[in-house]
Amino acid sequence: MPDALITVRGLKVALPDMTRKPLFGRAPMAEILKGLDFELPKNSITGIVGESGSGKSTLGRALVRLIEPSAGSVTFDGRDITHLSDAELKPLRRDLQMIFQDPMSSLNPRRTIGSIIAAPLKQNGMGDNLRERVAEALRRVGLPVNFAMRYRHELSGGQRQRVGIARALALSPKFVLADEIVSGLDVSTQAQVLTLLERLAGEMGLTVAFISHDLSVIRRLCRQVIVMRQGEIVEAGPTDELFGDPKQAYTRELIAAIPLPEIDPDWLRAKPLAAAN
Amino acid sequence: MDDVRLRSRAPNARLWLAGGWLSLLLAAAILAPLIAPQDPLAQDLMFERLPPFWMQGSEPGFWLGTDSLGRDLLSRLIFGARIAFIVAFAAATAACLAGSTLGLVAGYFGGWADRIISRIVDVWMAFPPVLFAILLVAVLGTGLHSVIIAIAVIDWTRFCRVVRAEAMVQSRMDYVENARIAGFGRMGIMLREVLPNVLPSIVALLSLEMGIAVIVEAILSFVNLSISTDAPTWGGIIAEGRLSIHQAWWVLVFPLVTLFLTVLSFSQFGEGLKDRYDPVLR
Amino acid sequence: MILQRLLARLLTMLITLFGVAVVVFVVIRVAPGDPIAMMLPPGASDDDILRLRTLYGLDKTLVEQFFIWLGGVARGDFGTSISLRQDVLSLVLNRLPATLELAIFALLMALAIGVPLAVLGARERGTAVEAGIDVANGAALSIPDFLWGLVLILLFGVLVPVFEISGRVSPRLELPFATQFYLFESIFRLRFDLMKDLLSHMFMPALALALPLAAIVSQLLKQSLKEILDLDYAVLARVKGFSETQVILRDALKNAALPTLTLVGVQFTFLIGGTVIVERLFSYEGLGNMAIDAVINRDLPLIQGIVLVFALLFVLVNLAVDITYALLNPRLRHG
Amino acid sequence: MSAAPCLEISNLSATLPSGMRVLRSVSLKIAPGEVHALVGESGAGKSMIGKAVLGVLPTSVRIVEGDMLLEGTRLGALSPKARRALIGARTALIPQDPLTALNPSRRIGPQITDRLIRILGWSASKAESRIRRLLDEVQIREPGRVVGCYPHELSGGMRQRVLIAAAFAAEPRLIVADEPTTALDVTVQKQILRLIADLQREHGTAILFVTHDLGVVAKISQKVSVLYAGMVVEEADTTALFAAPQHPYTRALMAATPRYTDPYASLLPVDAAVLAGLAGEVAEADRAWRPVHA
Repeated sequence: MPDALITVRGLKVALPDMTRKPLFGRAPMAEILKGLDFELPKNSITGIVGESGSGKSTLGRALVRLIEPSAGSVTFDGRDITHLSDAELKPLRRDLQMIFQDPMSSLNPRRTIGSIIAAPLKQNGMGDNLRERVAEALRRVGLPVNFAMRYRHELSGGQRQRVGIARALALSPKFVLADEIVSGLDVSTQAQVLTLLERLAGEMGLTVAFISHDLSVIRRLCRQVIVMRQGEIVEAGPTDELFGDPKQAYTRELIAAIPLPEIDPDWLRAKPLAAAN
Repeated sequence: MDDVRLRSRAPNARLWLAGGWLSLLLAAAILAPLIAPQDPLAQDLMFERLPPFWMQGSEPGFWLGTDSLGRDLLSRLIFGARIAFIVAFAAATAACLAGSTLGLVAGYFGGWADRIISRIVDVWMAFPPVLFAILLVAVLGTGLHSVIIAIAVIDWTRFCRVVRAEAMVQSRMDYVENARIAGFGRMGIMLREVLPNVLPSIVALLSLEMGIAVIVEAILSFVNLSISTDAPTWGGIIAEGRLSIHQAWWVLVFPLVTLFLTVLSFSQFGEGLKDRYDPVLR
Repeated sequence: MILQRLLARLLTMLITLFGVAVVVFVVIRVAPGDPIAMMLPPGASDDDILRLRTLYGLDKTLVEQFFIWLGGVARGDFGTSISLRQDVLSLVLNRLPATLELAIFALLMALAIGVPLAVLGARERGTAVEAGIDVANGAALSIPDFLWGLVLILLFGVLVPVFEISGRVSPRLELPFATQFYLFESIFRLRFDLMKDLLSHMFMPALALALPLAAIVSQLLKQSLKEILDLDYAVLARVKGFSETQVILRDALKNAALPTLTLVGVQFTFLIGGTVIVERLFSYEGLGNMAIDAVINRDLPLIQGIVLVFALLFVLVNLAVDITYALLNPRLRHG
Repeated sequence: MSAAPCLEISNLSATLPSGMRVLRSVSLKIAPGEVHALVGESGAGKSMIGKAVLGVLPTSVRIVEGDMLLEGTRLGALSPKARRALIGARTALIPQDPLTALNPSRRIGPQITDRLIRILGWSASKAESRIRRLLDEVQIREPGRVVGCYPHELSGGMRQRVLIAAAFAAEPRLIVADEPTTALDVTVQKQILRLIADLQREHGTAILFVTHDLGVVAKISQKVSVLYAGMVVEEADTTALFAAPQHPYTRALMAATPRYTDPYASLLPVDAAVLAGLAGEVAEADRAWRPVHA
């Protein structure tokens, strides 16, 4: 695909398995991702979906290079970033941003919201007009400018997640990783945060990897989907195709397991589709 | 209703009470030559074992009575506060700087740094602290410097252990990853994101450690190994009081009460500060 | 798995002990002042001094001295005390039982005070009872054993003199004991008169040592009990019809004990360390009291021996805690 | 339905130490053998109701008004001990998090039989055979092995099955299911929901089913109460509710819940006017309310 922002080839990630650490020496490596190939096309939202243990969060952290892959490659905007050091990554950081699952733990309790949003700006040479930039970032996510003076505990869950978005987007990045950003929120708040992200991604021409366990949300938000299971890609493709005609049994099972908010007396009875082994 | 009120007001009350006592003592220590009614070293066998002012046989000017050498107890306590505070501030600060730095490095960087530092802490923890302190002072020779060095050398591990554990917790927080995403280096993250969150504990420990330093100094002078034999230290007075406990209980009681309040105040002051600067409680 | 952990533990123990030996050796040898000179009468000839120096191995280099000493220790030879002119090992072994009895008695006291308070506080959480326990814990925690010792001397030695404030046993008594474990042996021989006298001497130093530990036990255990009582399995037990006390004793206590145990282990080593000054305070004839004399007399071999024995005690306590932890934790027991 | 309700709650109010109400005059009735869902967002007080019935409210929450009748018995009129005995015999709880709902240091077997033996006075062999049969019913393949396991040796789905078996063991009349599938993956959630529905039908147990997910409500319950800020804003038969939600908040919740079948008609943010209306209702309710024993 010519217009891919991120290209992943044969990506493997192995992390030390501390439960099996022997007396001396290192813990054996457990392969979390077992060789993934895919592209994230420019200016669109790609959903990454999977149940617990699928490795979707590890994949996300490898994409923004918080962890180093053990094999394969990650190419960002034509540049191989698979094994760059922290120092080499630094100039790329403003383009590779992330929104976290738990806004409580991703905001430092001892810093004001303003200082949290300003820090990456200063660090990436955008320290001029700081006050205005912070205000702009807050305005963009629909928060009053005086929130810059507050601390995280003075905000509601939805507001915290807006701050997370504001912080990530303040740098006008090319790529944003959104890791389960609404899984801790109530449905009404969730809807607000998702529409916000959808609108901003469109306006700013962002490429987004949207990690979620919720296929319904992905259906609404994403142009294409990657379905993962136990470190492997089960199925990937444009959202409409994948929902319209799922090729893999596991995908069908995942979709069929979603309880829709409508009366369907047969849903519980429906034979679970045979799991793809 | 009561429950909530208690919780939100108690920290302030203890902060003020503890802070009040410590300020009073600090003022007395600084102004010792001006406010002490007698020369703390002056012996007068005419006035030996005078009781405190409310008792039969007391002498005006000797408010809390005298010891077996006729030295004024109040004056000795006031001058003793000087030594106590010097030791508390100097020793606790030194232990804090060394221990917190090592703890921060071990907890945040992990790996080899952590393994080496933790091993050293293990060795240190295998010494009985009081015996170690006595040994160090015996080796270094008695004197204020030795006491301060001995306490710092022994008690840095207290800071190291606590700071290491907290830094480890902090370094797993998402905002540390957040800072990496923002482009900060390891050192920057340690100082910017981790340290501020560990700081309240360090402050609380520092205050607690000052109380402990006061006690260790008292213990050292109790076994006659602190400054010099007749210097007015609280521990020295206590040692004297322990010997004449049946003849002159006040020689033990007054320094004991002073020490008790001081140690309690240092620990409560630290806890109070920590609560006060906790942004979630504020 | 367990065996592996045990081996790892033993190895780190040895490294720690070696570290302690190195540190104490270095600290002592830096000492100004010549212990030999202290042993001899004034006017002793240079020849005498030299002879004694050779005898105690003080004429060799530091590294040589260290390894000679370490070799001896490995064979159970800790050298000869300079001030008491006796074998260090037998001196230490003679005093160790007194300190052990004191420390263990104090530990039992701390548990006997701390555990019931924790259970009570957890049961009455959120009430004035818990607040009272918190205040008591706070005070007991911030006051060290040395001060508690002095307070107890005043209260129960002078004001209401019900306990002895000095020594280990009344000197007038005839002691039929074969070992130095007086208290243990008095129970064993059913000599309750002696036991009473021993306990009367031991009560206050043990209580002074026990109070801070009791506060820590009660505080930590109460905290983890409260956390567990909010967990679903405790809620479930209540729904099943068990009373609050039953829930605490059946479901919560064992799980709450685990996190408490590790810290109590560390705190118990502090308690053992505290015996040094508390023994001094109560003129209790234990290891700590002897240690302070040894330091004052610059008795190098004796100091080294005592410090090493203390270190050994500390690492053994930690080992015991580790093993207990593993035995209590089903996660470690079964894969 | 003329039978006496299995559970009847009337006018239940509970407060925090600050005096704020977390439950605002809640009333609801559950018929025997009926699944009644309590749905709402965080802070709606839906878990509080279940906990109040079972008598396991956090110590900071105090019931200040109202009655709870379990099969006609007024719970408030009983001594703590009698109440505990009644709750233990007639009700059970399926908790949210299967990870924390089993005691990590005890084997599975005794954890599910202890109520039968200790509280209900069954013989050990009777309790054991009952549990075997129930583990079989919740489709655990090797019940003999599972009862000897420690909780950490089982997967999340397995633990939830064990907890369900334990809940049904003593043939309770009422089960409080507190978000029993929230911590599970969707595929496991479906299996567990089906299991609960099957057992509930076979045993004729009434269930108070607490959830935040309208999808789950639609699949499992016959009746629903929609909660907001400790207030029941709408109560209806489940079919009726999904056919024609009456309260604006219910409609807003439905529109906010994502549906993959209809992505653009779902996930709609809640209108500010709806929230303002709710705030008005809460204020109105509090103005009219005077605690009986202040």
